[in-house]
Amino acid sequence: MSKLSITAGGLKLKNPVLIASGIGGYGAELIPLLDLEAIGGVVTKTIFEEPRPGNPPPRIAETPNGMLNSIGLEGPGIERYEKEKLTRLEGLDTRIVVSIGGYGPEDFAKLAERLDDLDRVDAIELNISCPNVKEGGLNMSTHPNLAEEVVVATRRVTKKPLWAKLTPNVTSISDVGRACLHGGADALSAINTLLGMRIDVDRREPLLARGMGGLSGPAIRPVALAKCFELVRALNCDVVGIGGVEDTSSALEFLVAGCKAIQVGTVVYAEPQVPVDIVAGIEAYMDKHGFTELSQVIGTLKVEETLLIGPKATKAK
Amino acid sequence: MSKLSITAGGLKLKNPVLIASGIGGYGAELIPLLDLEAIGGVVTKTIFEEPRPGNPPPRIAETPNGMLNSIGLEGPGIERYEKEKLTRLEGLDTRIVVSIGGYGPEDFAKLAERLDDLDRVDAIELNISCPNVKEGGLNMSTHPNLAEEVVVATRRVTKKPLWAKLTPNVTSISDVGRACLHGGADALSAINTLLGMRIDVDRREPLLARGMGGLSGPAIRPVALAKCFELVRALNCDVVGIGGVEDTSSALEFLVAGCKAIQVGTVVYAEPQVPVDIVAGIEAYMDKHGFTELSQVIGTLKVEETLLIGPKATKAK
Amino acid sequence: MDQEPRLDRARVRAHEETGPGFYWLQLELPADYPETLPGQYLNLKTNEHGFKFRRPFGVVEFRREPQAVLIELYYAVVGSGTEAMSRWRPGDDVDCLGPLGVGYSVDKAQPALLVAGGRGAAPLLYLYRLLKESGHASIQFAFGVRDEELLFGMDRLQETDVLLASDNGSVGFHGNILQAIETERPSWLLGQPVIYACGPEALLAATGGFAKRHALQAQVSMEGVYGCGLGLCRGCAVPLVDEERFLMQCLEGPVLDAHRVDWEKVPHV
Amino acid sequence: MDQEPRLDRARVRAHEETGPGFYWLQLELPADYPETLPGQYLNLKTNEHGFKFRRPFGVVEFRREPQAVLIELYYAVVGSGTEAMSRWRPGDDVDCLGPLGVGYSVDKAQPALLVAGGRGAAPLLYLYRLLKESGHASIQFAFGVRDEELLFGMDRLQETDVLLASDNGSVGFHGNILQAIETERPSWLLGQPVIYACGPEALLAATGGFAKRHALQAQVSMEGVYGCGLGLCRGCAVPLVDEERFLMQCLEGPVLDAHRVDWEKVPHV
Ligand SMILES: Cc1cc2nc3c(=O)[nH]c(=O)nc-3n(C[C@H](O)[C@H](O)[C@H](O)COP(=O)(O)OP(=O)(O)OC[C@H]3O[C@@H](n4cnc5c(N)ncnc54)[C@H](O)[C@@H]3O)c2cc1C
Ligand SMILES: Cc1cc2nc3c(=O)[nH]c(=O)nc-3n(C[C@H](O)[C@H](O)[C@H](O)COP(=O)(O)OP(=O)(O)OC[C@H]3O[C@@H](n4cnc5c(N)ncnc54)[C@H](O)[C@@H]3O)c2cc1C
Ligand SMILES: Cc1cc2nc3c(=O)[nH]c(=O)nc-3n(C[C@H](O)[C@H](O)[C@H](O)COP(=O)(O)O)c2cc1C
Ligand SMILES: Cc1cc2nc3c(=O)[nH]c(=O)nc-3n(C[C@H](O)[C@H](O)[C@H](O)COP(=O)(O)O)c2cc1C
Ligand code: FES
Ligand code: FES
Repeated sequence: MSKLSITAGGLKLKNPVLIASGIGGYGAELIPLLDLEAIGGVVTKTIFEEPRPGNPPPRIAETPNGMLNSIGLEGPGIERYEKEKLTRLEGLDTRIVVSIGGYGPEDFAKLAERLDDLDRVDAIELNISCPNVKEGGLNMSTHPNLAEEVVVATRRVTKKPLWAKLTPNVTSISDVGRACLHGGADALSAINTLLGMRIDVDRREPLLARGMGGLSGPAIRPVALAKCFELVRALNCDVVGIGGVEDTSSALEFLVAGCKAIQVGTVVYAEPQVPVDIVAGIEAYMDKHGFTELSQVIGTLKVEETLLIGPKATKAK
Repeated sequence: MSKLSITAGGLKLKNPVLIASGIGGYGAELIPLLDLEAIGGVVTKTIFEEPRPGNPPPRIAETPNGMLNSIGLEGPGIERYEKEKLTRLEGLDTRIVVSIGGYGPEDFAKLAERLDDLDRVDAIELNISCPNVKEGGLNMSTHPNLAEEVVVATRRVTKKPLWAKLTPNVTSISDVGRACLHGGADALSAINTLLGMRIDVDRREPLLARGMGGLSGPAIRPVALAKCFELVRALNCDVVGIGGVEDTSSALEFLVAGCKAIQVGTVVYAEPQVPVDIVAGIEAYMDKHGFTELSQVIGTLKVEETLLIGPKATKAK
Repeated sequence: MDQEPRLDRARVRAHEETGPGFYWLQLELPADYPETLPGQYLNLKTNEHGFKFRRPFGVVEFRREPQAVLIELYYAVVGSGTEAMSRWRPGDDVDCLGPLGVGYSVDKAQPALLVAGGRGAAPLLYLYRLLKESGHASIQFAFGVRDEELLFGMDRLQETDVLLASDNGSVGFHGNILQAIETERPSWLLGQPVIYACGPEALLAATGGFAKRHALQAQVSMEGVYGCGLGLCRGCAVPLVDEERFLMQCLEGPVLDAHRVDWEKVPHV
Repeated sequence: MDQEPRLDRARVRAHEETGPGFYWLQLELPADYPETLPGQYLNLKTNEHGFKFRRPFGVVEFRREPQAVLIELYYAVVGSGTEAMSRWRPGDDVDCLGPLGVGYSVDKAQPALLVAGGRGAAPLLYLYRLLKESGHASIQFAFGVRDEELLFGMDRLQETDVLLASDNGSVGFHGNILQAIETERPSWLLGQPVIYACGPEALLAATGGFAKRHALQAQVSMEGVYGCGLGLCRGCAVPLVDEERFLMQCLEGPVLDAHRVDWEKVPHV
């Protein structure tokens, strides 16, 4: 057993470095660029039951140390996903976490039930940052109750590890996280993108066809880290850290803050090797500090309780 | 009357460019570095009734295209502010907006009443991102009711323009904004900093003594712009745009989105001349596009209503 | 795309400003670098620190030497990325992802009409050389620029094949290059030439209309903002006529059949 | 601070790597540049695009020429900002905010004991020259490094005045420079010398204790992360003994009376 191995949200990983959902397509597309077996796993792009064409262009824009996207959850639907995408990962020695989406709890449950039968699926990530059509389009991950319903519905139909992916665009992420845990989630993945916008001032049009989009990349890392630390402290649960990880040191920030694993997103586009480099970097860090297992790193942040600010600074539990 | 002049939140400005609160001290400190009479005005650092020593160091950290701060609202208190700081701005042909803070509505009212008598004070900005001590430390700007109380209490004691400064760390900024307008605010200033964090992974300590701090700088501009646009659309009110403005084009993003004025913050530290350059840049932009008054720029964003996403995409009016 | 993309350190062998804000760059890559064809591109990292998208550039020349592969680019400084590139010096190593995309697919039986707008001439100069070397029967090169100053690569073309146009009349036909063809070289449109176009989006859209009007085939090299260049981010979506799905131009293009593109819905770059 | 800070474009006149990752930089400033004293610093912009804090560097030499003022710096590459600086070339113009801060205030009546740690020797080399030129009666220079390789500026010092120490014993006393003084030059502590120190925070804190033990005055040049260098951001707060307020080291320092600083609470850089 490698010294980087870790169990995060019920999933045993050879190391704590995964690729975030929506970043590496359905996984196989990354094979020419990076050794998927060298990393802990890949979270595949959120899949819906039906095919979705996605949003009209322009869909992306560069921002200072980040990017905006409004891809609109484009995808081939579960049928073709299963046949054409998942099969290409057969035999690969890396974890596959399948991200699913839907417009209500039933949609999620339907997909989860189907995935429950598939051996290649190691865990399921619930992308609850979608509008609930029944509830008038409310974003499910901004409402603890709606989020919990999704987890409960999927928990009922699968024994696979369930990770609930949270939006940062809320007053209290730990309220939503608590609800998801209560519903039976094994881990919380945080964060999804921040809502953002850019404008072309000469044309006086938004740079994204849909006006706003999701902000990601190193720019948002401080926010992501604060949200993850809030979750760890408030809920004392397994958190998978996501947001602006760009190198070993930024990956370690999340681990030291208490995340059990991390996902690398946007920077993969500029530097596809980063996830593999981070695995090596974490090992070198552990050697330098004389750590022999990853648990000696995770959650070891020294804080002066009396000084700490931030929401839910006191541990529930 | 210059073609850049504009009235924002009841305050007539010679141009729409101000310095954000906490950035340029109490104003006079900036005089060697930039011509304060060339810009619309300065919002002075948030002042409390009593002197505050501020937080222990470290108080700041650099982040990708941004910074974290946890200064802790250090300040000399209103008495010395009035005698030693405000007086140094006497006779200067630029607007002075005084930012005030407190632990409850009464604190704000006390300060506002006092400032109401001072001619040099052109407007008051309410920094409601402080914990309300009476209400168990709840951040006033995350609770519409608490925010409204602060505005109501200050509105009662002053006729000066009142700007309520909003935090972005909420699910719905327009709910808080609406409450402030209802309480009598003339404008909404948005945004204050995002909550963020950095960790020194070798020492395994937060880089700020208090753990978390406020994220500012170009990194947050897309978020700031989305929040401002949300306010403009949802509330159809005067918004003063703040967050990551770094040059003419980023200032114009806020104006085109519908902000009546903008405040420049963090980048002033790296490039003190930026606010003055932006004034010239906006004028050049107007000339290039044949605009003769600033109102021809403000709020002229063309959007396809059917495509738009984001909270409160529909105008409340 | 047949080859798999790879990451290399490319060494700058030569770098020159050939016009105002316009640069010629020669990169040295490993000798086993895969053949890169006209219309394909390299995605270069232009920042040392922090995150930015890579910047795509079409290949202008590809030459195999005993010890290395030489690739040439022409680029214009338009923003921070190309500005940083302009400071590269011979001997610098730069981060190169490539070869990427699908280039022009030559129809040997039909006359070739190359339509270039501004710096869009870059890949067409390479296509021109290959066509010449293959003994292609009919090759015409139409090159429109804003101003004479912005012409480049003319030494790579045979004068008799070239038609010039400029927006300000400083060189050649006064007007756009498609009008120039219709007005000055109508004969070029006989014999069902295939159009190979590259240039600003407005020219490509116009080329689409032009090809339709004259019932010609047209391959256009799209410009767009690329998040990845690998088909991963799904950012470079091109709207198509008669199809609900979007096509990822970075992977299935950048060269596309002009008739498949829904030009009304193509975003401005 | 008497002078007002100003913004200038400084021209790089010379730039050399004098040791591994260690650079000597000569900047040319306008002839009317205000006198800049030992301990004062310049705040340089190291990025062309995007936002970063400026980086502060202590002045090592200040010379007035007929047409210009020459300022020299020594710096170590430790992160992205200094890495970018290391690529500056003679002729480049760089964005310089200065002169900033309050430097050493020399006590002419007392012997001077200069205590340098690593690259902290930089401002003390300048102080040493001024003291020599002013005919100061007693000047000693104690210089501690991690390894011999990291010594610099030795040609600016007279050998007889210098005591060396290294953490690894590669040069001079094996151990830290304060121990070296106590062990090898106890005589230097007679006559109530004033300590002028610059170096890593740990050395400064130790110097504070050392000065207390020996009942000496000590002026130390603080290191800290500066958001602005102008007293504006209130980021560089130094905790003081016996005072509730914090002192802004960028404005009231960087050189401070070691006895005023609450070393327990000084953050690590
Ligand atoms: C397949 C392809 C081949 C290209 N070949 C060439 C070439 O041979 N020579 C050349 O000079 N240019 C070429 N371009 C355009 C070139 O990529 C852009 O000019 C460059 O990316 C601008 O970067 P910047 O940082 O200087 O500009 P900025 O304006 O700062 O760039 C900001 C963002 O906009 C994008 N962008 C800006 N302008 C364009 C544009 N016109 N097209 C695409 N993206 C843009 C950038 O990639 C980046 O994401 C090509 C583009 C594509 C898609
Ligand atoms: C008054 C003063 C004078 C200085 N004089 C010199 C000098 O003459 N020669 C020299 O080599 N260095 C000097 N330093 C330290 C120098 O400023 C830092 O090494 C430099 O800012 C590091 O920048 P970076 O981007 O390479 O490192 P990074 O680690 O990338 O910097 C990240 C952040 O940390 C800060 N930082 C990192 N290390 C230090 C440090 N040791 N001290 C202060 N801030 C730091 C940076 O300013 C920045 O905010 C001085 C510092 C101060 C405060
Ligand atoms: C182009 C793009 C597409 C994305 N698609 C998805 C998605 O399908 N499902 C999802 O849960 N998150 C998606 N995300 C969000 C990322 O998984 C991640 O949460 C976010 O980008 C923050 O991480 P980063 O800063 O490392 O990119 C996407 C992000 C980007 C940039
Ligand atoms: C060092 C620092 C101190 C600040 N102090 C205050 C303050 O006292 N009152 C306040 O309302 N905002 C304060 N702010 C927030 C700014 O006014 C502004 O809202 C925020 O920085 C976003 O703008 P920017 O990205 O342009 O910096 C401070 C910001 C910084 C960086
Ligand atoms: S640029 Fe990422 S899919 Fe085309
Ligand atoms: S660095 Fe900003 S106050 Fe000192």
